[in-house]
Amino acid sequence: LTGCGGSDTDSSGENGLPEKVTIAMQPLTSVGIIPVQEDGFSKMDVTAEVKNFDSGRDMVNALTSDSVDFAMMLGICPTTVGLTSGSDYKIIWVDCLIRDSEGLVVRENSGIKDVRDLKGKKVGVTTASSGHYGLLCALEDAGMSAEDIEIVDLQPDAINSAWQRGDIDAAYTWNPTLINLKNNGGNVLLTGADLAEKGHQTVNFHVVRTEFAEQYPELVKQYCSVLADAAALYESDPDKAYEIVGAYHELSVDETKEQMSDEYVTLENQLSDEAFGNDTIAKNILEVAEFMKEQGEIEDAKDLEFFKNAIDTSYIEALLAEQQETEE
Amino acid sequence: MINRPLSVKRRSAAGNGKHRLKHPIRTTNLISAGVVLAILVVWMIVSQQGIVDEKIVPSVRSVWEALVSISVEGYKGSTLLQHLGASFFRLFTAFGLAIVTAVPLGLLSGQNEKIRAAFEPIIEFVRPLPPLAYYTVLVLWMGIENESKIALLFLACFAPIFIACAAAVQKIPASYINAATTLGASNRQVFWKVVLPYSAPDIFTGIRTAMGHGYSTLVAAEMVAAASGIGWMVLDASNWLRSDVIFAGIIVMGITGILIDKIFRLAEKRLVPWKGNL
Amino acid sequence: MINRPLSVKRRSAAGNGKHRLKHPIRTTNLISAGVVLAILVVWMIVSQQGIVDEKIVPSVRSVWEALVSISVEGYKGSTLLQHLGASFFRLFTAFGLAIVTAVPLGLLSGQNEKIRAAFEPIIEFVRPLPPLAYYTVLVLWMGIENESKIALLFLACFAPIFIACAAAVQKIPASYINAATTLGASNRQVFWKVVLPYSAPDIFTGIRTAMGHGYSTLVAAEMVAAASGIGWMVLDASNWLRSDVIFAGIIVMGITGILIDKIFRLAEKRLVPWKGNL
Amino acid sequence: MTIRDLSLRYEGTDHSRETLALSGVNLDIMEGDFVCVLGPSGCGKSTLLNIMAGLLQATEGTIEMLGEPVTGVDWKRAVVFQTPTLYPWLDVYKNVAFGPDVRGIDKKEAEDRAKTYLNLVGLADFAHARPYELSGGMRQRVALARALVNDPKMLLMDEPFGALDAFTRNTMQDLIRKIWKETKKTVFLITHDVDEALTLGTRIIAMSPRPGRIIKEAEIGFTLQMEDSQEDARYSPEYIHLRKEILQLMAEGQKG
Amino acid sequence: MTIRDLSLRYEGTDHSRETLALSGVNLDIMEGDFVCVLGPSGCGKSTLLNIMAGLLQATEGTIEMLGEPVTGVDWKRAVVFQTPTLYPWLDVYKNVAFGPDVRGIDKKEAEDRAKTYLNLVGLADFAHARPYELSGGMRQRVALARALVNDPKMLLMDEPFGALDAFTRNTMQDLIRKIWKETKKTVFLITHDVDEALTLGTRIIAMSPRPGRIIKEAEIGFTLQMEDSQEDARYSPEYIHLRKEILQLMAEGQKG
Ligand SMILES: Nc1ncnc2c1ncn2[C@@H]1O[C@H](COP(=O)(O)OP(=O)(O)OP(=O)(O)O)[C@@H](O)[C@H]1O
Ligand SMILES: Nc1ncnc2c1ncn2[C@@H]1O[C@H](COP(=O)(O)OP(=O)(O)OP(=O)(O)O)[C@@H](O)[C@H]1O
Ligand SMILES: [Mg+2]
Ligand SMILES: [Mg+2]
Repeated sequence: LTGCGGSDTDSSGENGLPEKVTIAMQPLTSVGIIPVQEDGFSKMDVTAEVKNFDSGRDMVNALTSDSVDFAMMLGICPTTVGLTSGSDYKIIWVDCLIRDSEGLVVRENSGIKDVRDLKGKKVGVTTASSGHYGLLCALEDAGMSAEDIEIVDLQPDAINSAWQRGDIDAAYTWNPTLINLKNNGGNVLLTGADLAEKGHQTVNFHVVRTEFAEQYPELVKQYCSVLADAAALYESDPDKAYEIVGAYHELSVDETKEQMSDEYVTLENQLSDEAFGNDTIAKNILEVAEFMKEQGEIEDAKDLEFFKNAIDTSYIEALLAEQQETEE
Repeated sequence: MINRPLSVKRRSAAGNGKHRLKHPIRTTNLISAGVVLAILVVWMIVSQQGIVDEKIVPSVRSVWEALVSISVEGYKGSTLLQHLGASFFRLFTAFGLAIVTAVPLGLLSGQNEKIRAAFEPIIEFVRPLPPLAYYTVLVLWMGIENESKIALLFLACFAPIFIACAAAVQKIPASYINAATTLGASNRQVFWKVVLPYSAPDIFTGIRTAMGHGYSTLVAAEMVAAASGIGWMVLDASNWLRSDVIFAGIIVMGITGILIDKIFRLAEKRLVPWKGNL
Repeated sequence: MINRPLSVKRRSAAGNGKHRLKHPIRTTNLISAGVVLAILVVWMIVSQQGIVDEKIVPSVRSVWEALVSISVEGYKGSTLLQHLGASFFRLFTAFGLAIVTAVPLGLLSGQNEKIRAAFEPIIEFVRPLPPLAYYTVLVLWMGIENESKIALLFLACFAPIFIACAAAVQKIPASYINAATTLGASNRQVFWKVVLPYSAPDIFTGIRTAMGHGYSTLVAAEMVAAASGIGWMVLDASNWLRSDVIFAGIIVMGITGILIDKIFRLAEKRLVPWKGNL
Repeated sequence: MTIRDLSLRYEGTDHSRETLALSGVNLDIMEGDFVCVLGPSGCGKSTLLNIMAGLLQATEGTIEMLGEPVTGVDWKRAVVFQTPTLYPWLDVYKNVAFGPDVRGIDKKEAEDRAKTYLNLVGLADFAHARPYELSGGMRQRVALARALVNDPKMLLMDEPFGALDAFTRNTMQDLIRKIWKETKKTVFLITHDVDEALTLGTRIIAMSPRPGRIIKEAEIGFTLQMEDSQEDARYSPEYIHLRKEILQLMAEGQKG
Repeated sequence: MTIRDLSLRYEGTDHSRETLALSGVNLDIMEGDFVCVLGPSGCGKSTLLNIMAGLLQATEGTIEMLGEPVTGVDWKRAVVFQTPTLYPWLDVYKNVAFGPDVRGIDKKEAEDRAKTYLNLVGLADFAHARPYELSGGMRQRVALARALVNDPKMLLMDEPFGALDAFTRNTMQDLIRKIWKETKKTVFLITHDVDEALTLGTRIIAMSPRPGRIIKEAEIGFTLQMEDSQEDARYSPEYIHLRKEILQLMAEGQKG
């Protein structure tokens, strides 16, 4: 059944290259949008086609059915779920370390001042997302568990509707829904940054289908290089980056700035201890997996070795080496 | 394909067709069973030989185990029966509401072309609409609890019943009504003793169609803010990439669907035995 | 409700019913128009008086503006016509495939009870299944491109056509076939010159039902990885809580649905004028 | 019953033009008459019967029964249609008891009468069968019983035996003659069959093609001579003469 | 055509028991015969006709036509059914031309013959009407033309006029008599109507109730005397006598 999907990796064009690469993405407000908006992937040797998805789950399914080669800005939860359930892809790049783009909002007038006040309340969250994980971590840190609140499984758009109508008292979600709720009488109780401090770092990744990577390592390296450019642009000229990302989402620069509140990882920092360095990421993923297993959401949490194997930093290393060469 | 003996068979089928369909001869049953078996065998071979990924086609064994575990231990807090129960509560509430509203409105519309003219544009507009198109609107209007789910199922059930009722009443030959009035029946008696029983078989068909519509909207209805229900189970399983549970859910839904239809057919035979003899 | 003049009217309806339905008298048209107008007026009042939130019921004006802007400027890169075009490409491809496969298989199944026995369990199983239940599986099997979308629509269209064809063939009275054979027709000629035209009206009805099924599955089919299509537009608009676009999309889909059905009815009258005269 | 200058015009619809179905019909029916109406297809026989039953309103003219104008249906004028419109959701007995039931007649009495008439038409054994389990002739007998059970003043029948085969038709004709002789009801019967009209009626009426008018009336007495399948009256010279005359009239009508 | 010791048993299904429809039927039909078959409902008349047409296989016995056993349908034996099974998707002309068309006869010749027979049944003006736009009698005439256009050796008719009203039936009887006299085809006609059988046939056959056997055969000649609506033969003593006898036979049969 493999290969009956849309990706054209099998039908090699000239030079042993595929006719095109297919990239899955979620339209988040992140530096990953920059090459999408600015045609950054034209730097690659083959044309890139970007496909939009509504959820990480759909992106993992697309990878599993060989329909796409890369997935951009894939949340840590779908990444983990996909890996533990046997989808074969490699994590090659950290898009961002989640800071303020995800968070727990409560109604201003609900009297909820603390996570503990959530007891018995209805909290909207998207199942199998990093928001889901974030909420459960927040509860755990507050000495509570999922049973203490009423979790309402909602996609972000439904969280908006439910909030609008007052059907939920709180929600753990991400931008733009998070900001939308905040602007509609919401009070942000805690964000991804707070969780990260407590050691529950959530991350968005870029991943590549293993089979594709083995066949076309050069293209993967080029892909990473495009991402490096984007992160570098943000680093050097954030206003320009806001403008570009804002243009994609039809948002003003200020709105974009408000939404882009995570720590975007540059090429230089990819191997830092915050990111791939010191197996930080692998441990993060393992923590998510074990947590999910505890919740009964997944059957097998695997082990650190497994997740280390799912991370391939060779492209980053190669890029860093090249960079050094040119600098020298 | 067509030969003499066959055309003779058809002759008997034309006369006794109903009987023949009810009790098909053994061979056809064997063939049906054989096909089901063959599908299972192919599935076993494909999934166990590692020809395809376990994610893409889970093995028969794992699906069976999922089925057993869902039935016995449950899936996320509810057993299979509870999931089915939650779904059926929604489905049958919506279905009941649809019957209670669509039957009288449909019958009225069939009797009176002005009432019909008033309802027709609304029905015609809503009928072809994909449920998912207006689901967001329903959630905005009715919230994330059962109301919006039931409303979605209700809308799926309403049109088939309404249309069947209106058409059935219009179909009644004048002589049926004339016979009653000349025997002394009042308008009210004509309605209850002639129009209604005459329309009953068609109403029943409409009700069966409605149930089918509602059933196939079940998963859509459980997309938002559900935490139980067989549709939600399948959706949640796809969130967690649990192919085995997805397959188990599909099998349960398929079989349940067949059973529901069978029950309706049986009820039809019981309740309106004059069907086909009008 | 039922009075003498009415029962006489019915009498004429029984005889000339078909004509009456096609050309209803003016009053009913007026009533229908009135109802549509009344709905618009109520909507206007409700939405413009600020009785309800603009998010929950967008104003008529904003929906109209959305409609215009979608038509002229487009929504996320495609104009309304392009969205409709993308959807219709999927829908009609699936629909065409369904016709091409379901008609011959259905006719065969109608002729031969063994073939029927082989297909029936599969059809019976898949027919009631909610499309969303197996959509994930389809995506896993066929990828995110049009294939899986078309497959979903295909499955929605297949069963109604297949069932209609099988039933139509079984319904043919032996005398129709006997008449042909005694006049010297071969089996092949009986099939093409008698069985097929006899079944055509029922096949057509099945095809119309199938189109309805397919149409109402359109949004579901565009849930994953679409970037155009009228169903995707509504879904995307709900992601961004663009109520005006959602309403505009619903209106477009409703009207398109009515138009498609009208076209099929017209085609039916053209292609199988003997419908109802068998 | 007195009918004066009756005419009826069907309004046209978009697809059919206005039709003048009856024009200037005059007819007097005495109590106990057995009137048989003959006429080419589409001449307005059923229309006339429907007006008499009160199911249709005449466009012009008056129609009175026992001095009172006919304004609507009345169970005193029972109707038997060509296809017996029995209700398949009721069994034979309940079909027969339909009239007394809707008229709110005392249960006990209604039951007695329904049984009496079921006996009369020879279907007592089939009281609990469904109409669709009966043959065509049996069905028409049930319809007859259903019409009679109300004890109407007048029995209007629209080609009641038209759909039956020749043998069954014969039996039914004998039955209706017997009933008429026993109950002395006024009967108005439409038929296509000249022999049926001649062997049943005390009066025979022939109508012209549309717009229907009465073109021939004759008092006859053959039915009184037809006791117990003695059919000799069929071969009497008057019979043969009248038969020929009417057939000729009809033949002309059908050509014209 | 020679029929010897023919019997037929319908196999039972789950809901209906095995039925012996015909038993020990012997019959010889000569070329040019006009055989009319009478018998109570369900006695196996249609079954016999279907066997003769080759639509059914006899359980026992032999059936031969011109010395050859009948093993299947053959256009040389044309059939006219009670309800004219015209194809509504074809116009009248194409319905008539159906036989020549499927038999692959030369276009030109087929057209000529279809037109000839449409003329014969008096429907040349309706060549392009659809069957459902015609009256019952006209439809049956088209069915007749369709059967005749193949120039069959034998015409099998199963109550062809049973569904028609009395006047139309008369006209059709005259037509079939005329055609039979002109073409000298062998005709086998099933009917419920004793008068129809007596005024059309050269031989009359009465069958017993199920299982059907032949209980009476008679050579008659009334049809030859019935030129141009001269119906005097109907009132001849032999006619009246035979009519009574057969009616009695049938009446007994129906009781038994
Ligand atoms: N409801 C109606 N609307 C318009 N025209 C009608 C209606 N009913 C009957 N007609 C027309 O009126 C004429 C008389 O019809 P009617 O049914 O009374 O004839 P009939 O003598 O009973 O014919 P038949 O012998 O075929 O039953 C016919 O030409 C018919 O087409
Ligand atoms: N296909 C069949 N299968 C089983 N029984 C049959 C079938 N066709 C006819 N019969 C039975 O065989 C008997 C003879 O039927 P047939 O149709 O030949 O009678 P008939 O003389 O033509 O009756 P009618 O006058 O009503 O047309 C009947 O009892 C009937 O029930
Ligand atoms: Mg009439
Ligand atoms: Mg028969």
